[in-house]
Amino acid sequence: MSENRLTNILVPVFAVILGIIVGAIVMLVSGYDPIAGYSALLYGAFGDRYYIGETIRQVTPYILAGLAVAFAFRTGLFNIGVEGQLIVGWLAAVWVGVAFELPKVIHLPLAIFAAAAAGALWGFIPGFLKARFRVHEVIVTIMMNYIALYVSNAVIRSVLSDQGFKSEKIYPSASLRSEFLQSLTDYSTLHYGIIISLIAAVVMWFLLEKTTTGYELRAVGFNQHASHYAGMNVNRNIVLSMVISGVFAGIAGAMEGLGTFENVSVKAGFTGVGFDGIAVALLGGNHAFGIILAAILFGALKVGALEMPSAADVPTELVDIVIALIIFFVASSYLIRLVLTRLKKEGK
Amino acid sequence: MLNILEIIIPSAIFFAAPLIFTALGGVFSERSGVVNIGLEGLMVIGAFTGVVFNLTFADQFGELTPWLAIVVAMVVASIFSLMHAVASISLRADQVVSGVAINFLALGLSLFLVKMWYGKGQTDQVQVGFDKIDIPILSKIPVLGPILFSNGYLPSYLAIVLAFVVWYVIYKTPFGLRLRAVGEHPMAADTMGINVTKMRYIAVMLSGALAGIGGSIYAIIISRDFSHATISGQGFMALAAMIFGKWHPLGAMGAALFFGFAQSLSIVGQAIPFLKNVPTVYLLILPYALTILALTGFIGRADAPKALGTPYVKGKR
Amino acid sequence: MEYVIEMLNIRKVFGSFVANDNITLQLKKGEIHALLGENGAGKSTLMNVLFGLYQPDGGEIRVKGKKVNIPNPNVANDLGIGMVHQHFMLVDTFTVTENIILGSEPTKSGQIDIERAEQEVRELSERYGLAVDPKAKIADISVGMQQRVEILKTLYRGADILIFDEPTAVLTPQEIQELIQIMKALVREGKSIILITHKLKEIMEVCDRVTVIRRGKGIGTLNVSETNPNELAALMVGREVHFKTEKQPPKVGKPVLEIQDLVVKDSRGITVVDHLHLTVHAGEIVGIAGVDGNGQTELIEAITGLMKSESGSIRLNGKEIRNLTPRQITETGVGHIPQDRHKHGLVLDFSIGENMVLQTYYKEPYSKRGVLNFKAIYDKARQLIQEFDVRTPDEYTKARALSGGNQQKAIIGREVDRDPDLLIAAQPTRGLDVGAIEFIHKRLIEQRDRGKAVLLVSFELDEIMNVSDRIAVIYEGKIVAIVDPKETTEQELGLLMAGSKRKEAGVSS
Amino acid sequence: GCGQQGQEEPKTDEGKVSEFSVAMVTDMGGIDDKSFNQSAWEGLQKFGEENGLKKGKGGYDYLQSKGDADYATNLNKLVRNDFDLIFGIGYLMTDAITEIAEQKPDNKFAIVDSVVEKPNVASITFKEHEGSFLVGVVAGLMTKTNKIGFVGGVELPLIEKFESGFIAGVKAVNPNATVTVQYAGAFDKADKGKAIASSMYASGVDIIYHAAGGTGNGVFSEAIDLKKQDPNKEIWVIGVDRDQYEEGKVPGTDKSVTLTSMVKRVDVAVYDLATKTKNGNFPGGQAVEYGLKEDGVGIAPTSKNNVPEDVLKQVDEWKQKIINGEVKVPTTRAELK
Ligand SMILES: Nc1ncnc2c1ncn2[C@@H]1O[C@H](COP(=O)(O)OP(=O)(O)OP(=O)(O)O)[C@@H](O)[C@H]1O
Ligand SMILES: Nc1ncnc2c1ncn2[C@@H]1O[C@H](COP(=O)(O)OP(=O)(O)OP(=O)(O)O)[C@@H](O)[C@H]1O
Ligand SMILES: [Mg+2]
Ligand SMILES: [Mg+2]
Repeated sequence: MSENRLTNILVPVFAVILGIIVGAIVMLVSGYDPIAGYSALLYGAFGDRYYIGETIRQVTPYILAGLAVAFAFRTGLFNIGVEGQLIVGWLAAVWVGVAFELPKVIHLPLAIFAAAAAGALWGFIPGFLKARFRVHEVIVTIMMNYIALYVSNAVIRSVLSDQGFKSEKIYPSASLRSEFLQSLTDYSTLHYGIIISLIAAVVMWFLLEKTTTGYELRAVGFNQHASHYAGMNVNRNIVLSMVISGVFAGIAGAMEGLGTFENVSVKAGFTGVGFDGIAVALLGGNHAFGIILAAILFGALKVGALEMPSAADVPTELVDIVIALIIFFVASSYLIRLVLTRLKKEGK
Repeated sequence: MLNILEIIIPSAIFFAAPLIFTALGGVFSERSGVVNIGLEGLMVIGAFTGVVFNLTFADQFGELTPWLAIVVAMVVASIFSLMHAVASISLRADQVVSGVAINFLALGLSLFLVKMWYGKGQTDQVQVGFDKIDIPILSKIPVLGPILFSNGYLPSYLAIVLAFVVWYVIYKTPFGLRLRAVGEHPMAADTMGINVTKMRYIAVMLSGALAGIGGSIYAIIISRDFSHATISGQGFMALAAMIFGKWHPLGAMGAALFFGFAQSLSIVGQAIPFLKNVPTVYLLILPYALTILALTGFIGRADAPKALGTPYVKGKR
Repeated sequence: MEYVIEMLNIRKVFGSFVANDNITLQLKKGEIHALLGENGAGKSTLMNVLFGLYQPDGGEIRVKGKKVNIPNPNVANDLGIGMVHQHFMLVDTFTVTENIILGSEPTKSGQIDIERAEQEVRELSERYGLAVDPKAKIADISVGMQQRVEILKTLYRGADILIFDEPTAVLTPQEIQELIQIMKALVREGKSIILITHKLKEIMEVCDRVTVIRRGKGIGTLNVSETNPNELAALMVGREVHFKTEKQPPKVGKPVLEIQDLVVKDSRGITVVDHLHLTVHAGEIVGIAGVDGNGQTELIEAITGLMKSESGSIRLNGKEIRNLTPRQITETGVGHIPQDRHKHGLVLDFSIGENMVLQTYYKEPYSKRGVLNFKAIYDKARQLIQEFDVRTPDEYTKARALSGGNQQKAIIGREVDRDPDLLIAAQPTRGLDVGAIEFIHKRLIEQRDRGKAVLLVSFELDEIMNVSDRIAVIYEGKIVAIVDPKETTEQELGLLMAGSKRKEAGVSS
Repeated sequence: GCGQQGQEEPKTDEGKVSEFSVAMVTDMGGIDDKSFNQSAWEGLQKFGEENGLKKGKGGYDYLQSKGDADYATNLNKLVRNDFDLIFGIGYLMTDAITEIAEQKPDNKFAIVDSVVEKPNVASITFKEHEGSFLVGVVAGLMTKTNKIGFVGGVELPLIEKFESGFIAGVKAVNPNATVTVQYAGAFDKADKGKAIASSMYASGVDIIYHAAGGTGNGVFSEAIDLKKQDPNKEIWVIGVDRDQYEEGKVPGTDKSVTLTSMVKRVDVAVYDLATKTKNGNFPGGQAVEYGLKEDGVGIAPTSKNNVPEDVLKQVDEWKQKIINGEVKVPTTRAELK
């Protein structure tokens, strides 16, 4: 039992190590200096307080996107629509942020709530279609991503601006930014969102593992038929699962809208955060705590990568390769497990 | 009205062609029981290879270059798809996740190489592309000729022909029967002496090959260079077309043509008086909304291959 | 004596688990040879070794005296070995012919020659009296038919050694008789057969010799003519087995379940339960006998709220429960052991503990204000594991890891523990060995003796006859007769199930 | 290893305190977008080479952004690497520059294509409408069908300047010509550009002016394909930002479908500003506008390949009128009317 748990922890660790090693090989083969590359990466992620601030800022939406993917996953659903839910959450948060001027204690929670509601709505649709018509959520969520992108762009142009490409800046009363955090990190874009995402991780863990709702959601995720036999409302649980997943994703969007950018602009393409959330969830073993660690890793990789071109002449895309490899190795954990068992046997 | 069709239909076909190729690839892979959400990434590899080959060898091969580029893109993408095959068939990885990894890796790797080889974010422009053609004889048919058979690209028509070929292969040949059996009930196929692993490897590599073609013709005909934005969602559209088409080659082709039509309408639509006052956003989301509607409405019960997404482990009960 | 197959000292190990421990089995030409053993004894494993699906870790296989190596089913086919698997190996969406030719398709210029194939299948089917439509889709034909397709698959490949792995478990009595005729016809044509079955009666009826294995070890081979069911059962389990479950006469009380004029339509709008009447009293077991597909499943699903019914009334202790939700019905006092334990009975990826509260998790003490109380849950699980003899390392083990019999015991424990007034048991012993069957029958009778009503649905006439206090025969969605098990015979039941009206004896309901 | 690196950093910089260093942040287009990013980098390179600077820290350098979130981080990175002047290329950088300029009042910034009113920011904008007017004149004079097209990337005030100036130019010389305007909604969707061009050419348009970045590649690709299919077809594309003559080359011939290009000399502006700053004349808080007069916009020299002498002459006349202020070019649709 505990040996099994150890393997579960070792697999992602090995995957990360393997990913980094193969990344180094790629650099070597392409004529770059892997040591310089990785040093630059490390420096760019944790080198001083500014970079640490930026890394935490990047980790914030990653945690939430990871939670969103994982929550659905744990309940038997694959939410590829985190990206779209994040976009509408972002839009809704900024909308509330620019539309009213209210005391902070009301305004900020209201903006976050709006984001959560928008994400929930965007999750509700695929959930409902799955429950009602048995349409596969993967396809619907992919489609919903594009709809989110275009609708959000249209709203930004016609409602939040006068045919412009971005909204006004949100009122400070809706902002997650703070002088304190910025001075602490030498004017990084760090904001209070990290606290929200850590709370969200605890919420997800508690909800899923400790409550009857979580019990139902997991049961339905594993076996709809048995859950139906046991008197659970399967359809309601499918919808609920997607809605909650959408709430996490929508709040991730609020982090961008109320913290990092303080506005919302027309997007030419996806932010990528939602898709990275899949990687985060996977590496984190779909567990709240694992997700936090995975988000820190990927956040550091993403932010640190920006230092690589100038400091070591290595293209930032190297980091995308490393991330892809890590996902790959986690997904192929069978191989790692096989090696681990082999090693264990020989050790005996 | 006819004039409008002459504008919309050819552009619908040209938008659809890369989707058709890729969706047919998806049909092979998923019919064998392997989910292939990595079609997007395989298209990226195809686009990248096609463009790079074209740029590098245009001087040697002249007019033949784009055709050779397609072939090379096909080969490279199918080799790349081996990663998905190894992970999801031999290493029993979650197929969706492995596909996501393929997508990340394809984009990361090809942009990395572009930066390394060209020292910038995108390649140069391809000089030798495909020619627009009017199909002899057919384009002379009154009314239909100008709409369907004029102003097109040869690869677009090949895509349509290929759909029929794939249909024949899947429904009329032993290979097709075995492929479908492997996707429906791999253990049954195994007991009949069919090598499930081999069949699935072939199917995934075929999907890589076809997605490679799809990506390369997209890049060579449409964008003419390769950058981060060249393939942005076409692979997912192809996946949707395959599902919309109920995992059937001709269905997939029909769905792809339909998406092409919707996309072409969203662009050309602004020139049509009737659609002029419709905000563009409606036309932009049309293909996606229609796909969702179609999935819920007309074809609510699209039966996926039964063993789709489950790795086959010999002797597992 | 000439053996067509000799499996000598076969050993097969899964990880550290020895599934076959030096088993020897020798098959004579033209005989029907039974392979008998408890669940998990290693029968299927041994046959999969013979068929090339598994590689043995020791021992040797000889075919017609020649030592062979069977690395895959293709080689087995070439050696003339065919296998009808315990779980059918048929592609639902394919036609009969497509399933049969799969892997060795006749072609005409690269294309499958489907006409020729259909012709061949038709001829083969006629020759052995199988009566199979080559163009039918598998999904549309009955289980018995599907099994014939499996047989045809082996014959099409020219097999003369046929392995049947528990072929009768899924068949109705009539179908079993037909299968026995088919097997006899096959033997007459010179084929040899290995038959795996738990049903000792069948062995006695059709087999020449029997090899018994227990826990992976060979116990011995006997001539059927020189043995009897009791001896076989004892050899197999390693102890005495009682076939007739001991029970006292029922103390019948007030009606618990009253069904009147119930009509249920399936998803295609066809009436499957047709103005059905049935009453089950406290303290009795009512067995429903019938051929599969006569409305049993729909009847149970209508009672338990899993399916909506059209009209009529279902009352539990006088309270109307028709078309309430499954939860409302469970709470009114209905317990249900579902037909398909993997699909409906358990969440296989939950721990045993979590499975034990599948219907009660939202109640105290298992949860309070929406928060689960894991201590209470696992305490309960430990108690039930002990009480119902569920063999598992601990209560945190995933249900998936349990054997079928133990999974079934866990389900029964859970349902009985809720103390329902009506316990519905659908095929509660399907696929289980005699030991497990005995345990489960005892538990059902125990419930009856505690004054509960029990509704038992089973395709096994033995089980119906043994356990029930009254037998209701269902045919085309109607209860066509109610008989007393002590006053009827299997033959009579068989006729009733096939739809012939019972005129002579007075039917009391 | 990171701690060490952190300590080494300042040392290497100390050695070069006297040197002037300059860097820029691109948007997602990168330094080879055949548009303003590339042009800006060319200006910076020229400046660097002429002043004997090395590429990299302490000399001249650039950082490419991969997404909106990177703008601020990249700008900050350059600040931390002690570059003396930092350019943000493109209107997308407006917010990021505004914020960082506030936080780092001692650093010098510049932004292209937008105005940031901060004392330590110099803003560079262009009178794109003036240049567009000139290519509009070319189009108005050379159209055979009197149908002309304009393909915009995203409907922004910036692109509206191109559109309005262009239409004004067309109308000035050919009141009968109609200009069909269509926006693709993106700067990087070549497929849309191609489809729009396809429908425009099919409906009789013979000249398309694009102000759509990468989306414009699709316009070129369609024109080239049509030209290859029928070499006698008279269709043209007008390029934007840089001289796009090469982009219009029809394979197998020495012809180009590029009629002319509206060039925007970001390189000149960047070079200018860097030089001024090095010499201690940083125009902080000012918005410098580059128009025809300042040679900041204009038509490409290769125009003579496809545009006849007399048309070019007329273009020159209009150019003078604009410089003199005789003609005022509209910058919005409202002004156009
Ligand atoms: N692939 C496998 N991996 C591990 N253990 C296995 C595997 N296949 C079978 N076993 C185990 O080997 C034992 C023998 O299984 P087998 O299926 O041969 O039993 P059986 O006699 O056919 O039982 P039943 O009557 O239930 O069909 C069982 O305990 C089973 O769990
Ligand atoms: N494919 C498999 N891989 C690993 N272990 C298996 C596999 N199948 C079965 N087992 C293990 O083998 C044991 C016996 O399983 P099986 O279902 O054959 O039980 P059984 O002996 O038939 O029991 P019962 O008599 O209750 O039906 C179980 O502990 C199960 O976990
Ligand atoms: Mg068993
Ligand atoms: Mg068995």
